[in-house]
Amino acid sequence: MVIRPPLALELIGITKRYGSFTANDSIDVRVEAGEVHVLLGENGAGKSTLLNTVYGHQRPDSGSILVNGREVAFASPADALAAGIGMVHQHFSLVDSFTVAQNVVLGDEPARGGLLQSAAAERAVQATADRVGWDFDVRRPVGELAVSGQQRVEILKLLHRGARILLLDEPTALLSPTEIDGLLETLDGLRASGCSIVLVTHKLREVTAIADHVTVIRHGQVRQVLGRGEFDEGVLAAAMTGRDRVEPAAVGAPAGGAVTAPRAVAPAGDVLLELSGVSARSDAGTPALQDLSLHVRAGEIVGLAGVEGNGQHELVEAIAGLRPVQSGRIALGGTDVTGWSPRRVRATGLGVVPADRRGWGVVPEMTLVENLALNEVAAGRDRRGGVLQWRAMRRRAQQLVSDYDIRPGNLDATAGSLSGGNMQKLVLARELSAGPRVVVASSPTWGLDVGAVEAVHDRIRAVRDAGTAVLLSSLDLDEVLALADRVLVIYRGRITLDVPRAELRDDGFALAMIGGSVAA
Amino acid sequence: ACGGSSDAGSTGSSSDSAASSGSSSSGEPFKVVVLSDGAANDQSWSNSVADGLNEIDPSLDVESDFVGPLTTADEYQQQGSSYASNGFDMILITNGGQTSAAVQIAEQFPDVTVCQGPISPTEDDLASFPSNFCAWNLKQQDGTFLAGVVAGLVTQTDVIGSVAGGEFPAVVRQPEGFILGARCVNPDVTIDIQYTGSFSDVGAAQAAAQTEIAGGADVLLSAVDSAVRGLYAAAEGAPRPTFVIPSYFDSYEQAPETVLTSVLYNLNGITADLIAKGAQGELGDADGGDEQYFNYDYANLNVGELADFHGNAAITPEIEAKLAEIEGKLRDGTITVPGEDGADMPLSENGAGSTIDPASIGC
Amino acid sequence: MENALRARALPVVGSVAMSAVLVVLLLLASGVNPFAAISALAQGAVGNAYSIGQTLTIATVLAFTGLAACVPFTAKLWNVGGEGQLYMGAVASVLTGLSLPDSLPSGVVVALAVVAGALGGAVWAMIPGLLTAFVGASEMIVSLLLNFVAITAASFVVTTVVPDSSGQGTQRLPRDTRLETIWPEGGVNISLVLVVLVVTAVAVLWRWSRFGFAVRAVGLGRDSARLAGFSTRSVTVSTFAVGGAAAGLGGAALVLGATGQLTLGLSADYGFIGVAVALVAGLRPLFILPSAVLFAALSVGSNNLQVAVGLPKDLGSVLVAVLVLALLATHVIRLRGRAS
Amino acid sequence: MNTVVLATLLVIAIQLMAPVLWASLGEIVAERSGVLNIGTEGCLLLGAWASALVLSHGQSLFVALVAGIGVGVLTGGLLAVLYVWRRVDQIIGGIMVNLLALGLTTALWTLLRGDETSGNAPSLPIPLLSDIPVVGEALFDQNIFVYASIVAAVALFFVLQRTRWGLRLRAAGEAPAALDAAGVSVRRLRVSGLVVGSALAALGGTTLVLTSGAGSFVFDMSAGRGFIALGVVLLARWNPLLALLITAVFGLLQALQFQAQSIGWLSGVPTDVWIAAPYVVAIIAVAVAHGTRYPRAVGVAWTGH
Ligand SMILES: Nc1ncnc2c1ncn2[C@@H]1O[C@H](COP(=O)(O)OP(=O)(O)OP(=O)(O)O)[C@@H](O)[C@H]1O
Ligand SMILES: Nc1ncnc2c1ncn2[C@@H]1O[C@H](COP(=O)(O)OP(=O)(O)OP(=O)(O)O)[C@@H](O)[C@H]1O
Ligand SMILES: [Mg+2]
Ligand SMILES: [Mg+2]
Repeated sequence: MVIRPPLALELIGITKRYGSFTANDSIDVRVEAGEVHVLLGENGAGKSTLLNTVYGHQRPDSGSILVNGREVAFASPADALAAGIGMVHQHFSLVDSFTVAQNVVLGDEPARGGLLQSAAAERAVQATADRVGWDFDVRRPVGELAVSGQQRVEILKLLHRGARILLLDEPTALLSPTEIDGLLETLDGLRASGCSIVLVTHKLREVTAIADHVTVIRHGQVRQVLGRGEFDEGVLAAAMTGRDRVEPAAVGAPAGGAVTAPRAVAPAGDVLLELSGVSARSDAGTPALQDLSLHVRAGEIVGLAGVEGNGQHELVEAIAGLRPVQSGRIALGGTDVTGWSPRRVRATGLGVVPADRRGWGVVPEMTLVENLALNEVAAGRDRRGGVLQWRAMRRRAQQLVSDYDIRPGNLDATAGSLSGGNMQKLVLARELSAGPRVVVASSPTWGLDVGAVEAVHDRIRAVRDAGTAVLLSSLDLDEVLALADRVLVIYRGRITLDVPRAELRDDGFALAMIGGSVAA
Repeated sequence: ACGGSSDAGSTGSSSDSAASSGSSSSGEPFKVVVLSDGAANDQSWSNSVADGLNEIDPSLDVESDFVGPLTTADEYQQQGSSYASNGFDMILITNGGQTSAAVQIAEQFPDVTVCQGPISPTEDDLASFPSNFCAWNLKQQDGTFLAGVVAGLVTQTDVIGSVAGGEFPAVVRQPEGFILGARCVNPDVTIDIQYTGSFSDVGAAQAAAQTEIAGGADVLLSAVDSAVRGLYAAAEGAPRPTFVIPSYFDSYEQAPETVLTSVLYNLNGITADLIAKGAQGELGDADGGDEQYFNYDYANLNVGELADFHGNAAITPEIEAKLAEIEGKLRDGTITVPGEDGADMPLSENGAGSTIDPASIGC
Repeated sequence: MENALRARALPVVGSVAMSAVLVVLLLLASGVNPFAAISALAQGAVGNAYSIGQTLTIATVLAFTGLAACVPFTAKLWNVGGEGQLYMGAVASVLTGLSLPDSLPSGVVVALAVVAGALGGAVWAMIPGLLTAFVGASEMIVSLLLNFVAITAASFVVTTVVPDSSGQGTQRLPRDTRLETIWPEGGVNISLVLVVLVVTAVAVLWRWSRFGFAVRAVGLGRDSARLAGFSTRSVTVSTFAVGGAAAGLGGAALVLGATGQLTLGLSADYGFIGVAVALVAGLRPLFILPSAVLFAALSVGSNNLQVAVGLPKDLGSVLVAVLVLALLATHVIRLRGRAS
Repeated sequence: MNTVVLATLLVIAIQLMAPVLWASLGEIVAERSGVLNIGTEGCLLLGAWASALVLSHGQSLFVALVAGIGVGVLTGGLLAVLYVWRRVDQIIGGIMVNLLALGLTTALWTLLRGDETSGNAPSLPIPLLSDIPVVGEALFDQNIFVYASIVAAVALFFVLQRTRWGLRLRAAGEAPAALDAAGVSVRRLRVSGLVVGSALAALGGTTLVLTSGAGSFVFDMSAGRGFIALGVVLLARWNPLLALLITAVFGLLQALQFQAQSIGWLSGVPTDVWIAAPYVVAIIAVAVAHGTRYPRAVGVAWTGH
């Protein structure tokens, strides 16, 4: 009989309830030492909840956690860290104004009598970075680093604290393809050095690339546990959604792979959205858009690819009239709308699907009726003699809820109570139903699961086919490739690549996104 | 040290203690409440008023209560009506700014006597007051005039100062009387008057006093009520011996080194007198008396008497003699300190005390 | 509606009970019979026609200042300058009343003075409104600091511009140019009717107008509302203007009421208590009326504490504060959409 | 302007600065930890009350100091219960705490005061330096509490930058989630921020009593200093040294008021204009400094540990 080493982390029967809703329902997970263990599941399946429970953010209602074979109970992240478990959250937890070194040592600062030993801290952090082979200026404020750099700081924090079990919640969501590859390499290295990694991701390509084991969770329960060799993308997608088999193509395949073909004939519609020589500043006052020009024609989806933070936000805001433009011209349907208020810009027929649906798309504490009427009321419609026409608003809301299959369709429930996918459907319903001439959509499927992604993509294609000009900005390359008729790359506030989808070459594309010179 | 100490009272009810209707015929005590703008132990205006409650002739069988600090008109109204509804017979308000509130209470409770002051009502005002209302005033300038006499004699620099809170007649008359008194005995004296806008901001009072001291002032009159503490603080840190003259209450104990004397306006005497009048049914024309306005001054009720010097070395026998002489002249009318209204130069006008010729008032 | 009322009212009652327990303990600790104190409080607030009248008079002012807080709060803007806006309304109102020619009918004078009060408060509130909307200043700090400026300005008007003989109040408006008394006990005047109308008007606006929708949308989801086409600038300026106008009306109600003058200490922190009124009302306009009555009763009633049980009347504001803090701490009153 | 006037102006400015500076330092600590403490005015008043109360019962300066700090700590504890544990909205909570402090101090001073009297805390002329003309007296012959406030400003700057607690405090205000993930209790940090902050603000009250109040309490003696401090902190961008500078400027502005009343050509300006001046200047400065953003988490209750 072979004596196996104890599991690095074993979760037995973890149950976590929020009120009457069970987010984790008796979940078992077995993470071996030195493996990458992926947790896979739809939105709201309960993955983050599980990790947060393990990390001591909250206590499970029942179940036990074993670390290296010994049962533990964490009252706070401090306990988890002490037991060698570290976690990187979906949203970074860094202090932007602190240096890399300060961020890394926070919570375990070298100090003498309460006095910080800054030099010692910097040396120690540098040493840890060297050990992993990362090149860091540890005195640099973290706020100045790129997203991938910040991600590394997050991991560095854990390694510095001696964590041997890393919990990573969707670490690749904000990274460019090249950066993702870099991260996977890093994880591979960590695995080789004996660390155990629990990884949450929605991107099946990453799972097949690195996972040793996959635990599939649905509705808070473990549905399947698969070992290397037992899964490919199709199997995983099926396990996740509970359907028989999902074509990976629908999810988005690797660049250059088989995708739903863009329309064969390039549309020859009028130019409905045109930016010429637009420059704008970021909130921090730095140049965000620099002499940027682009156009979108009727019946065309233009995909805007780029790494987070290259001006996508500012671009959408500039088009919507939310951000002052310093120079250049923005035209919608041939009308110069530069410097117009959002209300006037909207009135020319602009629909916007923002990346942050909770913060920018819906008013979470207003009802479905109110949210669906938001644009109309803002435009000054939906009222007669100054009096809001609630009955008409309600009727239309009812119609949209059934058209877009928003569930649960209780018109008086708040938008905030909807799940992510349904919230996005609500935004789409509002923005697309008014028959816009131009739609600007940013990462419309960010954080959504496979099923929801499909629904959103179908809607976007449908308006395109109806003759709307669509500008689709997405961090997810696969999404751009799946939808776009023409692809642009934005880098440091400029368009650095502009090619029809069919002519796209994979290498130049990826290179353009990180600022390489391009020969398309 | 004030008058009004009297014969041992019989505890029985006095037949005429009924200024108001209702509860009084059957040996009920005469109930009076004082509403004031400071606490009963503020060692200042309100303290002095509250002390008056202990000086009421015991034979009158008066039961009294005191409420303070009250600031807004609503508070006076609410307190007043609260007491009035609880069977009190008289409400005495010792805040000059609350005439409207007082008149309102008087109108609401015609059976209750309401007295309010210090105010100097016009003839029209008096005609418009309800019959159960009485107004009172005290001639503060008599007191600050005497303080000025002392200051004019004590000052080594011929500069004196005064720190005041709000800039309205009841306050303005104080420093103006002060400088007039000083000029009465010392023609070379000049004054620096500072208004801080607050009766509670000790920091501002101190800063104002320091400014005056830096300008040479060595005797300071306080017209800032409780913020007088700031004046002590400033005088304690002064480069030369500097004295403060607080008001209303013998404040020697508060700062023995710096308090020269205190101007006592005999508020206790006024309080006791008004209440006694009330208890004897002499207030308000409805009850037989026809007086509605009582103006207290040095001649009629020792208003403005100075507190004991507590052996302060700066007060020489000559100074005491001179002071006594002026007091005599005030009492017999040889000297008349101007009032607040009048054709010539009311003393509640900025600068009046420095421009009126002392000889013209009998100095 | 009925359900909403019940859902709202029940916990309030519960927490009032809880803070009552707290207060009872406090009273016991200071050696006072709590029942005597509480009955004194109740007596003082509603014990007779006169005190009921006073409670209603103060409630009128508090409802106005409550509205002054509530309207901008709904857009998640902190107007803590109700006190100053009240004073500026009072100043404008009194100056207008005094300066209009005698030849005008008194009704017209009163109406113009009331309008001037609203305008005075609104203009004053526009300072933080505009600075926030166009310069990005902190509306909370600006409105807070402006209270002191307003009170000083009012004191200037009292002592220097139109002083009466005491110099501690302005000249008095003639009786026929004050607000009409509708209930002589406690001097309840027509401003009570006015405040009910104004509160109702705001409630109607909230539900039935684009403005109300915009204010709620901006308050509950600023960025989403902006993207949808609502202007946060105009919401900022207009909510401050409306709130300031309400506070200004409160000032007008005070000076055009029984006394007919502006005095140095016009407001007993009504502007600040208005914040509590708005909160206890859960930022729902109609609930402001009962909430204002509650606080008015506490403040008027506490005046009875000294005469009845010998407690300093300043404990009244302690009582108000303890009650509100208890309500907040037990999460009975909760601000919607405050997490960001 | 002659040198006497100038010297007086400086002396007064610095002495008016001290209480506001204490309050500002307290506010800096609270806000750095992520809590907006509108209740500073109340802390100031309570500190003044406690110190004066024990002095009026014949206690020593030291006891008065301890009482001031002690009441500050208690108030901080109360605020911590409200803001950190019960997650009460900070603006409303602060307004209520101010109301509470005003009522409580007024009522309890009347009820509890003793009748001993005392004076200011002593001044401390620093040898040689205090003999420098004009600035010598202003800077080197002041009340010990004035020096203490200046020392405290410098010390706080150092503490925030160089100590473990300072680092964590700043993290609690900027990115509490980061602190939490690092295993440090955000709640505990904020509690410490409120307690220390309230104690510093209360010391402002003690200072007022012992530099200007001749050892006694006066109803509402804080006179809005706590509110000015809120503006100061914003202008100083949470930097104690800048707060020192700005409160000195405010002190100077206020001091000018009294010179103006003495100086002939300015005496025509109504006093009220001078009284309002510091507030107007603060408002203008706050408006002009619009780029200033609060530490990111200020005003947002922490729901985790
Ligand atoms: N914070 C919350 N409090 C209470 N209930 C919630 C909360 N968040 C979500 N829910 C409810 O829990 C249910 C599940 O939400 P979840 O986000 O898991 O949906 P989902 O299955 O991921 O759907 P989708 O694929 O559309 O995102 C929903 O009905 C939602 O209304
Ligand atoms: N604090 C909470 N209160 C109530 N419900 C919650 C809470 N946190 C999470 N939930 C609900 O629990 C469910 C599981 O959420 P969780 O965040 O774990 O999902 P997830 O698998 O991480 O989803 P995603 O892929 O979208 O990140 C969801 O329905 C969510 O709405
Ligand atoms: Mg979801
Ligand atoms: Mg998750």
